[in-house]
Amino acid sequence: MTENNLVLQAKGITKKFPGVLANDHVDFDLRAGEIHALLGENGAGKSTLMNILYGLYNQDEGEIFINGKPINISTPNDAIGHGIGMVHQHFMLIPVFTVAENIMLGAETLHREKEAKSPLVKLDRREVAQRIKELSQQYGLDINPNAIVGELPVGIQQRVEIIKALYRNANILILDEPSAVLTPQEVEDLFRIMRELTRRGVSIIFITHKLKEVLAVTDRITVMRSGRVVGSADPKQTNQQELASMMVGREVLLRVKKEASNPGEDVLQVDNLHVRDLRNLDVVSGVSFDVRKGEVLGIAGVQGNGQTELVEALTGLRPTKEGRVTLAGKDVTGKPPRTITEAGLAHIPEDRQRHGLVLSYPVADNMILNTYYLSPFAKGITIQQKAVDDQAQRLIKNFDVRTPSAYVTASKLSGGNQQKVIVARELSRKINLLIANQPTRGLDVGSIEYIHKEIISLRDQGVGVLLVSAELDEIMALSDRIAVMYRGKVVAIVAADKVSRDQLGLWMAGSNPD
Amino acid sequence: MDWKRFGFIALIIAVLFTIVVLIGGKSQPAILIISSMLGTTIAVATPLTLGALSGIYCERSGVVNIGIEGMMLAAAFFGWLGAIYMSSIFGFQALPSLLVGLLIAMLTGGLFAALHALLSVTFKVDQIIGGTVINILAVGVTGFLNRQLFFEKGSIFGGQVPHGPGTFTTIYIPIDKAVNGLCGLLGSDCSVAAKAASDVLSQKPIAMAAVLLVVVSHYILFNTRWGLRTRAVGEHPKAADTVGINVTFMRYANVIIGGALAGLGGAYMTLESIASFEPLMTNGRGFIALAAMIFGNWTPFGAWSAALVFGASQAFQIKLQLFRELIPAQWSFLQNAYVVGMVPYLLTMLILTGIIGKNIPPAADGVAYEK
Amino acid sequence: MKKLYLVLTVLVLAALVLPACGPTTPDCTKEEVFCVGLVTDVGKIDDKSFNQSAWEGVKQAESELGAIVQYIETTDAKDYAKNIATFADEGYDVIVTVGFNLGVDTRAAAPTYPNVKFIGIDQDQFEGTIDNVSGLVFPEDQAGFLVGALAAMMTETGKVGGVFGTDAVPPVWRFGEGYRAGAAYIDPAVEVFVVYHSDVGFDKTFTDPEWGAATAKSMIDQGADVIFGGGGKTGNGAVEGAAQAGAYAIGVDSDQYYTLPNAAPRLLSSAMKLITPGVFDLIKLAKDGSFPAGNFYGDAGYAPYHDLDSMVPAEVKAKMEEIAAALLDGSLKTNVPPVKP
Amino acid sequence: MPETEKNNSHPRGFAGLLKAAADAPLIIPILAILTAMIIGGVIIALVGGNPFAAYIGLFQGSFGSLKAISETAVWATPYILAGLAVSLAFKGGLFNIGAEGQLALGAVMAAWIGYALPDMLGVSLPKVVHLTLSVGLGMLTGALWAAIPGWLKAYTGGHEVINTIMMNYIALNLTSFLLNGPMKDPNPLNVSARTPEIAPSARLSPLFEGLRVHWGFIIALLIAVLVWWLLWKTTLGFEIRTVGANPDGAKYAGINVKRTIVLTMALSGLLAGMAGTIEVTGLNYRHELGFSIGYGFDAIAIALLGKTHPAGVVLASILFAAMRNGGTRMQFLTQIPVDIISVIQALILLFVAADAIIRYVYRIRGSEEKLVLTRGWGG
Repeated sequence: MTENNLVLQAKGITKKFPGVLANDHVDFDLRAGEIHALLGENGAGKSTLMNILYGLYNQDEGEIFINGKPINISTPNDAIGHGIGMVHQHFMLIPVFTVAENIMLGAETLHREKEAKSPLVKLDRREVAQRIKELSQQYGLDINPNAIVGELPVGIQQRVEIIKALYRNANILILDEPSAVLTPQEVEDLFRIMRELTRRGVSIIFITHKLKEVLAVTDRITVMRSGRVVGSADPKQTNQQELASMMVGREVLLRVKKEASNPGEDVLQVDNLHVRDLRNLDVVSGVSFDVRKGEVLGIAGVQGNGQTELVEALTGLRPTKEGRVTLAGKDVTGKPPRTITEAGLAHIPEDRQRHGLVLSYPVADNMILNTYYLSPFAKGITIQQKAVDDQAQRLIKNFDVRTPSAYVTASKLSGGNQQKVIVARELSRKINLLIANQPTRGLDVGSIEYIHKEIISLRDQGVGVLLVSAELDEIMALSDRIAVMYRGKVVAIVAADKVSRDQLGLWMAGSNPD
Repeated sequence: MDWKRFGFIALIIAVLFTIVVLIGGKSQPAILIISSMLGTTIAVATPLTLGALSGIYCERSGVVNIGIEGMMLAAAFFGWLGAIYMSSIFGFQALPSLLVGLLIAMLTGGLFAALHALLSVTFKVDQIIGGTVINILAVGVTGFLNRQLFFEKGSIFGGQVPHGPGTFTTIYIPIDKAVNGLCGLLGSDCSVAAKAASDVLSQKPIAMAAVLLVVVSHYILFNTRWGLRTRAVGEHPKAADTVGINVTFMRYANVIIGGALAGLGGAYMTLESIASFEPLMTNGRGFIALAAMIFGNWTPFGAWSAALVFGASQAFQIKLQLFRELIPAQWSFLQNAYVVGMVPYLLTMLILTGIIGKNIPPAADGVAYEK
Repeated sequence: MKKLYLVLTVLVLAALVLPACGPTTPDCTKEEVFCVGLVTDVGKIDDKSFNQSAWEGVKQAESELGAIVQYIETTDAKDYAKNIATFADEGYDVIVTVGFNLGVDTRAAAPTYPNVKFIGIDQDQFEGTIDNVSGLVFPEDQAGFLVGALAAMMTETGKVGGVFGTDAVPPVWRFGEGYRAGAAYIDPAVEVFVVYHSDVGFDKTFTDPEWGAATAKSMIDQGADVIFGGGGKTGNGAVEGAAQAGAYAIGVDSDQYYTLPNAAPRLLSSAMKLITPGVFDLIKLAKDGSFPAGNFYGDAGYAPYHDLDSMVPAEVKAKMEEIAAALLDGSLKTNVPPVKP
Repeated sequence: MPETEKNNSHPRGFAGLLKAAADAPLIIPILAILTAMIIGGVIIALVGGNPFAAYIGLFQGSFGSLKAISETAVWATPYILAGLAVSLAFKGGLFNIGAEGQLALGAVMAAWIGYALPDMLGVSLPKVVHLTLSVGLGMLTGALWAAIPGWLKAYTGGHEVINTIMMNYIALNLTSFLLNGPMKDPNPLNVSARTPEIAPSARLSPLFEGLRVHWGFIIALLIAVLVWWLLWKTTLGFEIRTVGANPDGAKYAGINVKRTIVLTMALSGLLAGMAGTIEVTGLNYRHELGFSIGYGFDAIAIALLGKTHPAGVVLASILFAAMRNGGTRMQFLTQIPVDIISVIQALILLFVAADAIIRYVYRIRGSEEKLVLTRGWGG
C-alpha cells in the first residue's frame, strides 16, 4: 500500500484536559475501503481522538490529512465538509423529531440542486423523505422517514445515524461502539451493512472494546492505551488473548473463575408477573421464574424486551399490574422500594448516574444513600456524621474505591469507581438477593473483572443473584442458569452449561425454543 | 396542533362570554356585549401573547426565561422615552416618533435578553438567576431614569413629562361596509353586527402584529430551517452540535429574538395602549405570560389561546362589575370582585393538573450546554 | 492580583477622603432655619397625583417663605414612622405626610415631637384634636358631585362611567359616590357605571393604568361617553383610554390638563382637590405661629374646560357655577357620608 | 439540584462554610458588592449626585446609630424567614415563587387568632398560649397553602412555578376579600382594609425599650440555625436534599419522593407563613392589606444571593435590609431616588452569580462555584 491510498491520516495528535493527557502524540491512518478497528479500554483515548477527527474537540498538537492534504478541522461542519461522518455511542438523535427531521438537521437543503442560505428556508419534508428512501434502498437499510425516532428500537435508530452520515455524502465513517446495544443477530446485520458500505467505497473506523467483533469484521487493528497507540495487529494473525493483554497492559482473565454452584432454597419467586408501561401496554407479560440461594440466574435478552421494567417492578420502582413476587418468604408485590430493600435486596441499577448515585453528593453520603435512616447512621431523626464518615472510610478501603477523599462529589469519580461506590454500598448490608442490572456497562476491563469476582463470591456465600445483562458473554460467564426474555416474556430457562451461544442468540431473536 | 387543548380553551372562553350575555343581555344586544368583551380580551391578551412568544423562542432553544417581566418593563420605558425624545426634542411627527420608539423598545428588549444570554449561555449561570437579575435591574433602571428625566428640574425635559406623540391609531378594517353591502343585497339590516365585526377586527398595529407573529412563529418554529435548528438546540444541543449547528449562536439569537418580542409587548403598553410610562407598570404580566407559555405547551397557538383565556377572564370581570345590578340574587357571589378575580388563576391551575394532556417542556430547557 | 491591590488601594484612599466631602445639610435645629419635610405614601414623588401636588405646595414654601425643603419616598408601609422620625430628629419644623395611610403614624409621632408641626393630607382628625397636627382634608364628594353633574349634562347617550382605584380608601370612595350623586342630581335617568379596581390585590389598585384603560374602553363599548378616572395611575389610564377612544374624559386631584398631555384634547375637566395651595397655606400658618390643630378644609372644585371650552354650552357652564356656589354655601348637599358605611 | 457542584474536600454545612470563609471565597461576594457599588456610584455621579454622600447616607441610615441598626434588623426579620423559605424549597428542587401569598395568608391567620380568639373563648389567654397559637396557626396556614402546589406537583405534574404564581394572585384576592369583609376592623372610625389590633397577649415584645427591633429577629436567626440543622443533620433533611438533587436516585434509595415534595413545599410555606406572623405579632400588631407586597420576590433574590445556604441567607438578608433601610437616609441627605438601590442589588446578584466576571476583572484564580438550582421545568 502506498501513502496515496490513505484517505485519512492523523499525525502526532495531542490533547490535554485538566489533569489528563487524553491523547499523547497519537498517529492513526485509514485506507480507502477498509474497516480499521480502534481498540482500547474505556478512557484509553479512542473517543477523544475521534472527537478531534470530527471537530468536536480541537487538538493541542498534531496534524490531520485527508487524501494526503493537510486540513484543519475545528468544527463538525469542517469534518462533514471533508466527508467524515460519525455514529456516536450515545446516539445524536432527537427523540421527538422524525427520522427525516433528524437526518436533514444541519443539512436542510442538501437535497436541492443549489443549497439555500436563508435561515427561513422552508423544510422540504417530502423531498427529503424521498431521498432517504432512495438511500435506504441503495444500502439495504430499511427505514421509515416519517417515524418518530424516540419510538424506534435502538437497532433502527443506529441505521438512522448511519443514513444521516451517508446523506451528507460521508466516505469516511466513524462508528463508536456500535454493537453495544444490539443483539447478536443485529450485530451480524451491522457487520453486513459495514461490508456493504466498504464495497461502495466508504472507509470505516470501528471503535470497540469487544475483541471477538474486531476479529470478525475488521481489516486492521490499532490498539490504544492511556492516550497512546500501543500497537497494531492484523486480525488474521492475532487472537483475543494477545489483543486483550495489549489493551490492558497485562494478562487478563477472560473467563471468570468459579466453582460449580451449590444452590439452596428459593430466595426470589416471581409468579405470573405483569407490568404495564405509560401507554398501558404490557411490557412484562406473565413472567415466572425463581432464584435460589447460592446461584446466579442470568437474564439474557436484547435491550428493550422488558428487562428494565422487570427489574424496576421487582425492586419496587414501578407498579405491578398482576402477579406475585416473594422475596425471602415475604410477599413484596407492589411494595415500595424501602420495604423490599429491608427484606434483603441489594440492587445495582441499570443507570448508575440516574438511579444509583446522587452525583452532587460526596462519596460518603452516597455510601449511605438507602441506609441513612438506620442505626448507626441515624439516631432518631439526626444523622450521625461520625458513623457515616467511618462507614465511608471502611468501604473505600474494602472495595478499593479510587477517590481523593470521602468528601469529593461522586461526579468527580470515574465510571468504574462510581460503580464501585454502588457495589460497596449494596454489599455492605446483610442481603438475601442481589439484582444486578447491566453491572459492567461502560466499565474498563479491570473494573469488570472486579465486579464479576464480587458477584461470584457473593454467590458462594449463599446469596441469590439475578443478573441482567445485554452482554451475552457476561451472562454466559457468570450464570448458573439462564433465562431469555423476548417481548416481555421469558421464552426459555436453561442451565448455563447446557446451552450454546448460538441457541441463546436465536431465542433472543424470538425463535421459539420448542 | 393540540386540538383537545384548543377546544377546551375555546370552551372556557365561550362559557365566560355566555354568562355575561345571560346577565347583561337584558340591557344590551348580545352582539355588542360580545364585541366589547372581545375588544378587552384582545387588549389584555396582546402583551401576554408577545411575552409568551418571547418565552417560547428562548425556551425552545433551551434557555429558561423568567426575565420577561423585566424585559417588558425596560422596553416600555425606553421605547416611550425614545418616542418622546423624537417628538419633543427633535420635533418629529407622531408616527415617525412612535416607530422610532417601537424600534428602541425592541432593541431594549433585545439588549436585556443579550445580558440574559451572556449569563446563561456564556457564563452558564443558573438561568433562574439571570432572569431574576433582569427583573430587578429593570425596576431599578426605569424607576431611576424616570425620576431623573421627568421630575428633576435640571433634566432635558425640564422636570416634567412633555407632550408626547400619543399612541398608534387604530387601523380601520372596512368589514362593516362589506357586511352591510351583503346584507343589503339580501334585503336585511345588519348594521349592528357589521359594526361589531369591524370594531373587533380594527385593531392597533401592535395588537395586529401579535396575532400575525403567532402565525409566523408557528411557521418558523415548525416549518423552517431556523425552527428545526432552534428546537434541536433546545432538545439535544449535543446532537445539534455534531451536525455542525452552532449551539451558542442559536441560543443567543433566539434569546435576543425573544427579548425583542418582549420589547414589543412593552411597547404595546406605552406606545399603543396608553401614552405614558409608570414605574412597575408591567404589574406581573411577564409572569402571567410565562404561565401562558407553559399552559400552551410551548407552542405559539397554545400560548396565544392561553393569553386569550386571561383576556377573556379580565373582560368577564369588568363586564360583571358593569352589570352588577343585573346579576340575579342566587348568583350574588358574582358581584364580589374578589371572588370573580380568582377565576382565571383557578382555571389555570385546573388546566395544569393535566386534564387536557401533559405539558412537555423542551428536553434541554434550562440546561447550559457543556461540550 | 496586582489590579486587585490597585483597586483596594483606591478604595481605602477614597474612604479616607470621604468624610471631607460628606453630605452637608443645613442645621434645622437652629431657630432661624425653617425646614419643611415631606413623607410620601408608598409611591413616588412624581406620581402626577397627590404626592406630586403636595410636594409642589412644599416647593412653593421654599420659594416664597425661604424654607429648606426635602422629601422622603416611602418604599414600605412599615417605614412610615421611621421616615417621619428622620425629619423630626433632624429638627425639621414642619412635616407633611401625604395620604390617608400615614394618619396613624403621624398622630403617633406628634406627642413625641411637640415642637414639630405635622400636616396630614387626607387624614381626617376624627379621633380628636392634637395640638401640633392638622389634617388637611377635602370634600372630595363635592368635587365628584360637580364633575358628575357636568358628565350628566354633557352625555348624549345617557350613560357615564367612572373608573376608580379602590373603595377601601375614603377619599377615592367619596369621589366615586359624589360622582354618582352629581349625575343623579341632574338627571336620575342617567346610567352611571362605577367600577373600583380591586381584583389584583392592593399593590396594583393605584398602579395599573392598563386596567384603567381597558375598563374605560369597556364602558364606552357599553355606551358611556363621559369617563371619570380617579385613583392614581389606574385613574390616569382610564382618562387616557377614554380620551383615546374619543369619549370625554374627566381627571382627578389636580388639573390633569397639565399632567396628562395626551388626554388633554378630550379632557372635559378635572375634579380637583387643591392640595398645593392647601399645603402651602398650612405651612405658612405654621411659620406665622397660627397653626390650626384639627381638621383644615382645603378647597375642592372643578378645573377649566381648556380645549373643550367651545364644546360646553353656556347654560351648562352657568349651571356648573350655580351648583358650585350652592355646594359652597351649604344649600346643596351631596348626601355622601364621609366614609363607606 | 440545589447542591453546589463543587464541594471540595472539606465537610459540608456550617463548618464547611466557616472553613470556606477562611479559605477566602468570601472575597468574591465582597468584591461583587464593591463592584456593584462602584458602578452604582458612577451612575449617581453621572446624574450629578455625590456618590460618597449617598453611600455615607446609606451607611448612616442602616448602621449609623442604634436606632438605624434596630430598623435594619426589623427589615431583615421577614427577609431572613422568607429567604429561608425559598432556599429550603430550592434545596428540595422546587422553585417557590409563592412565598408572597403564603406570607400574606399566614399573617391573616395570625392576626385573626390574635384579635378574635380571646373574644371567642371569652377568656384572656396567657401570653405563652396565645402567642404560640397565633404564630403556630399562622405558620400552619402558610404550610397548607404551599402544600397545595406541592401536592399538585407530586401527583399531577402541574409545575410549581406556575401554580405558586397563580396562588399568589388567589391569596391576594382572598386577603382583600377577608380584610374588606368579614375580618375588617369593625371600629366605626376605621375605614381601612385591616383587621382590629391583636390582643397584647399575642404580641412579641420588643428587644429593647424605645427601639422597634423585636424578638422576631432573634427567632429568625434561631430558625436559620434550625433550618441548617434540619437540612444537614437530620434524615428528613437528607431526604429533602436527595429529592432535590436527584429524584430518581431518591426513589431508588427508598425515599417517598411524592411525600417529600409535598413536605418540602409545606415546610417552605411554614417558614414563609412565619415571616408573615412575625410581622403581625412583632411589628404591626394587625394585618393591614398590602403590608407584605414584594417580600416574596425579594426573598427569591436573597435566596439566590445567599446561595440557598442558611448562613448565606442571613447575610444576604441583612445586606438587603441595610440597603432598603438606609435608602431613606440616603434620599433624605442627597435626594437620589431610592431606585438606585434596586440597580445596585441587581448588580450584586449579577456579580455573585456570574463570578467569572469578578474573577476576570480582579484576576482571581480558582474555579468557579456553580450553583445549580433548576433543571428547566422538569415536567
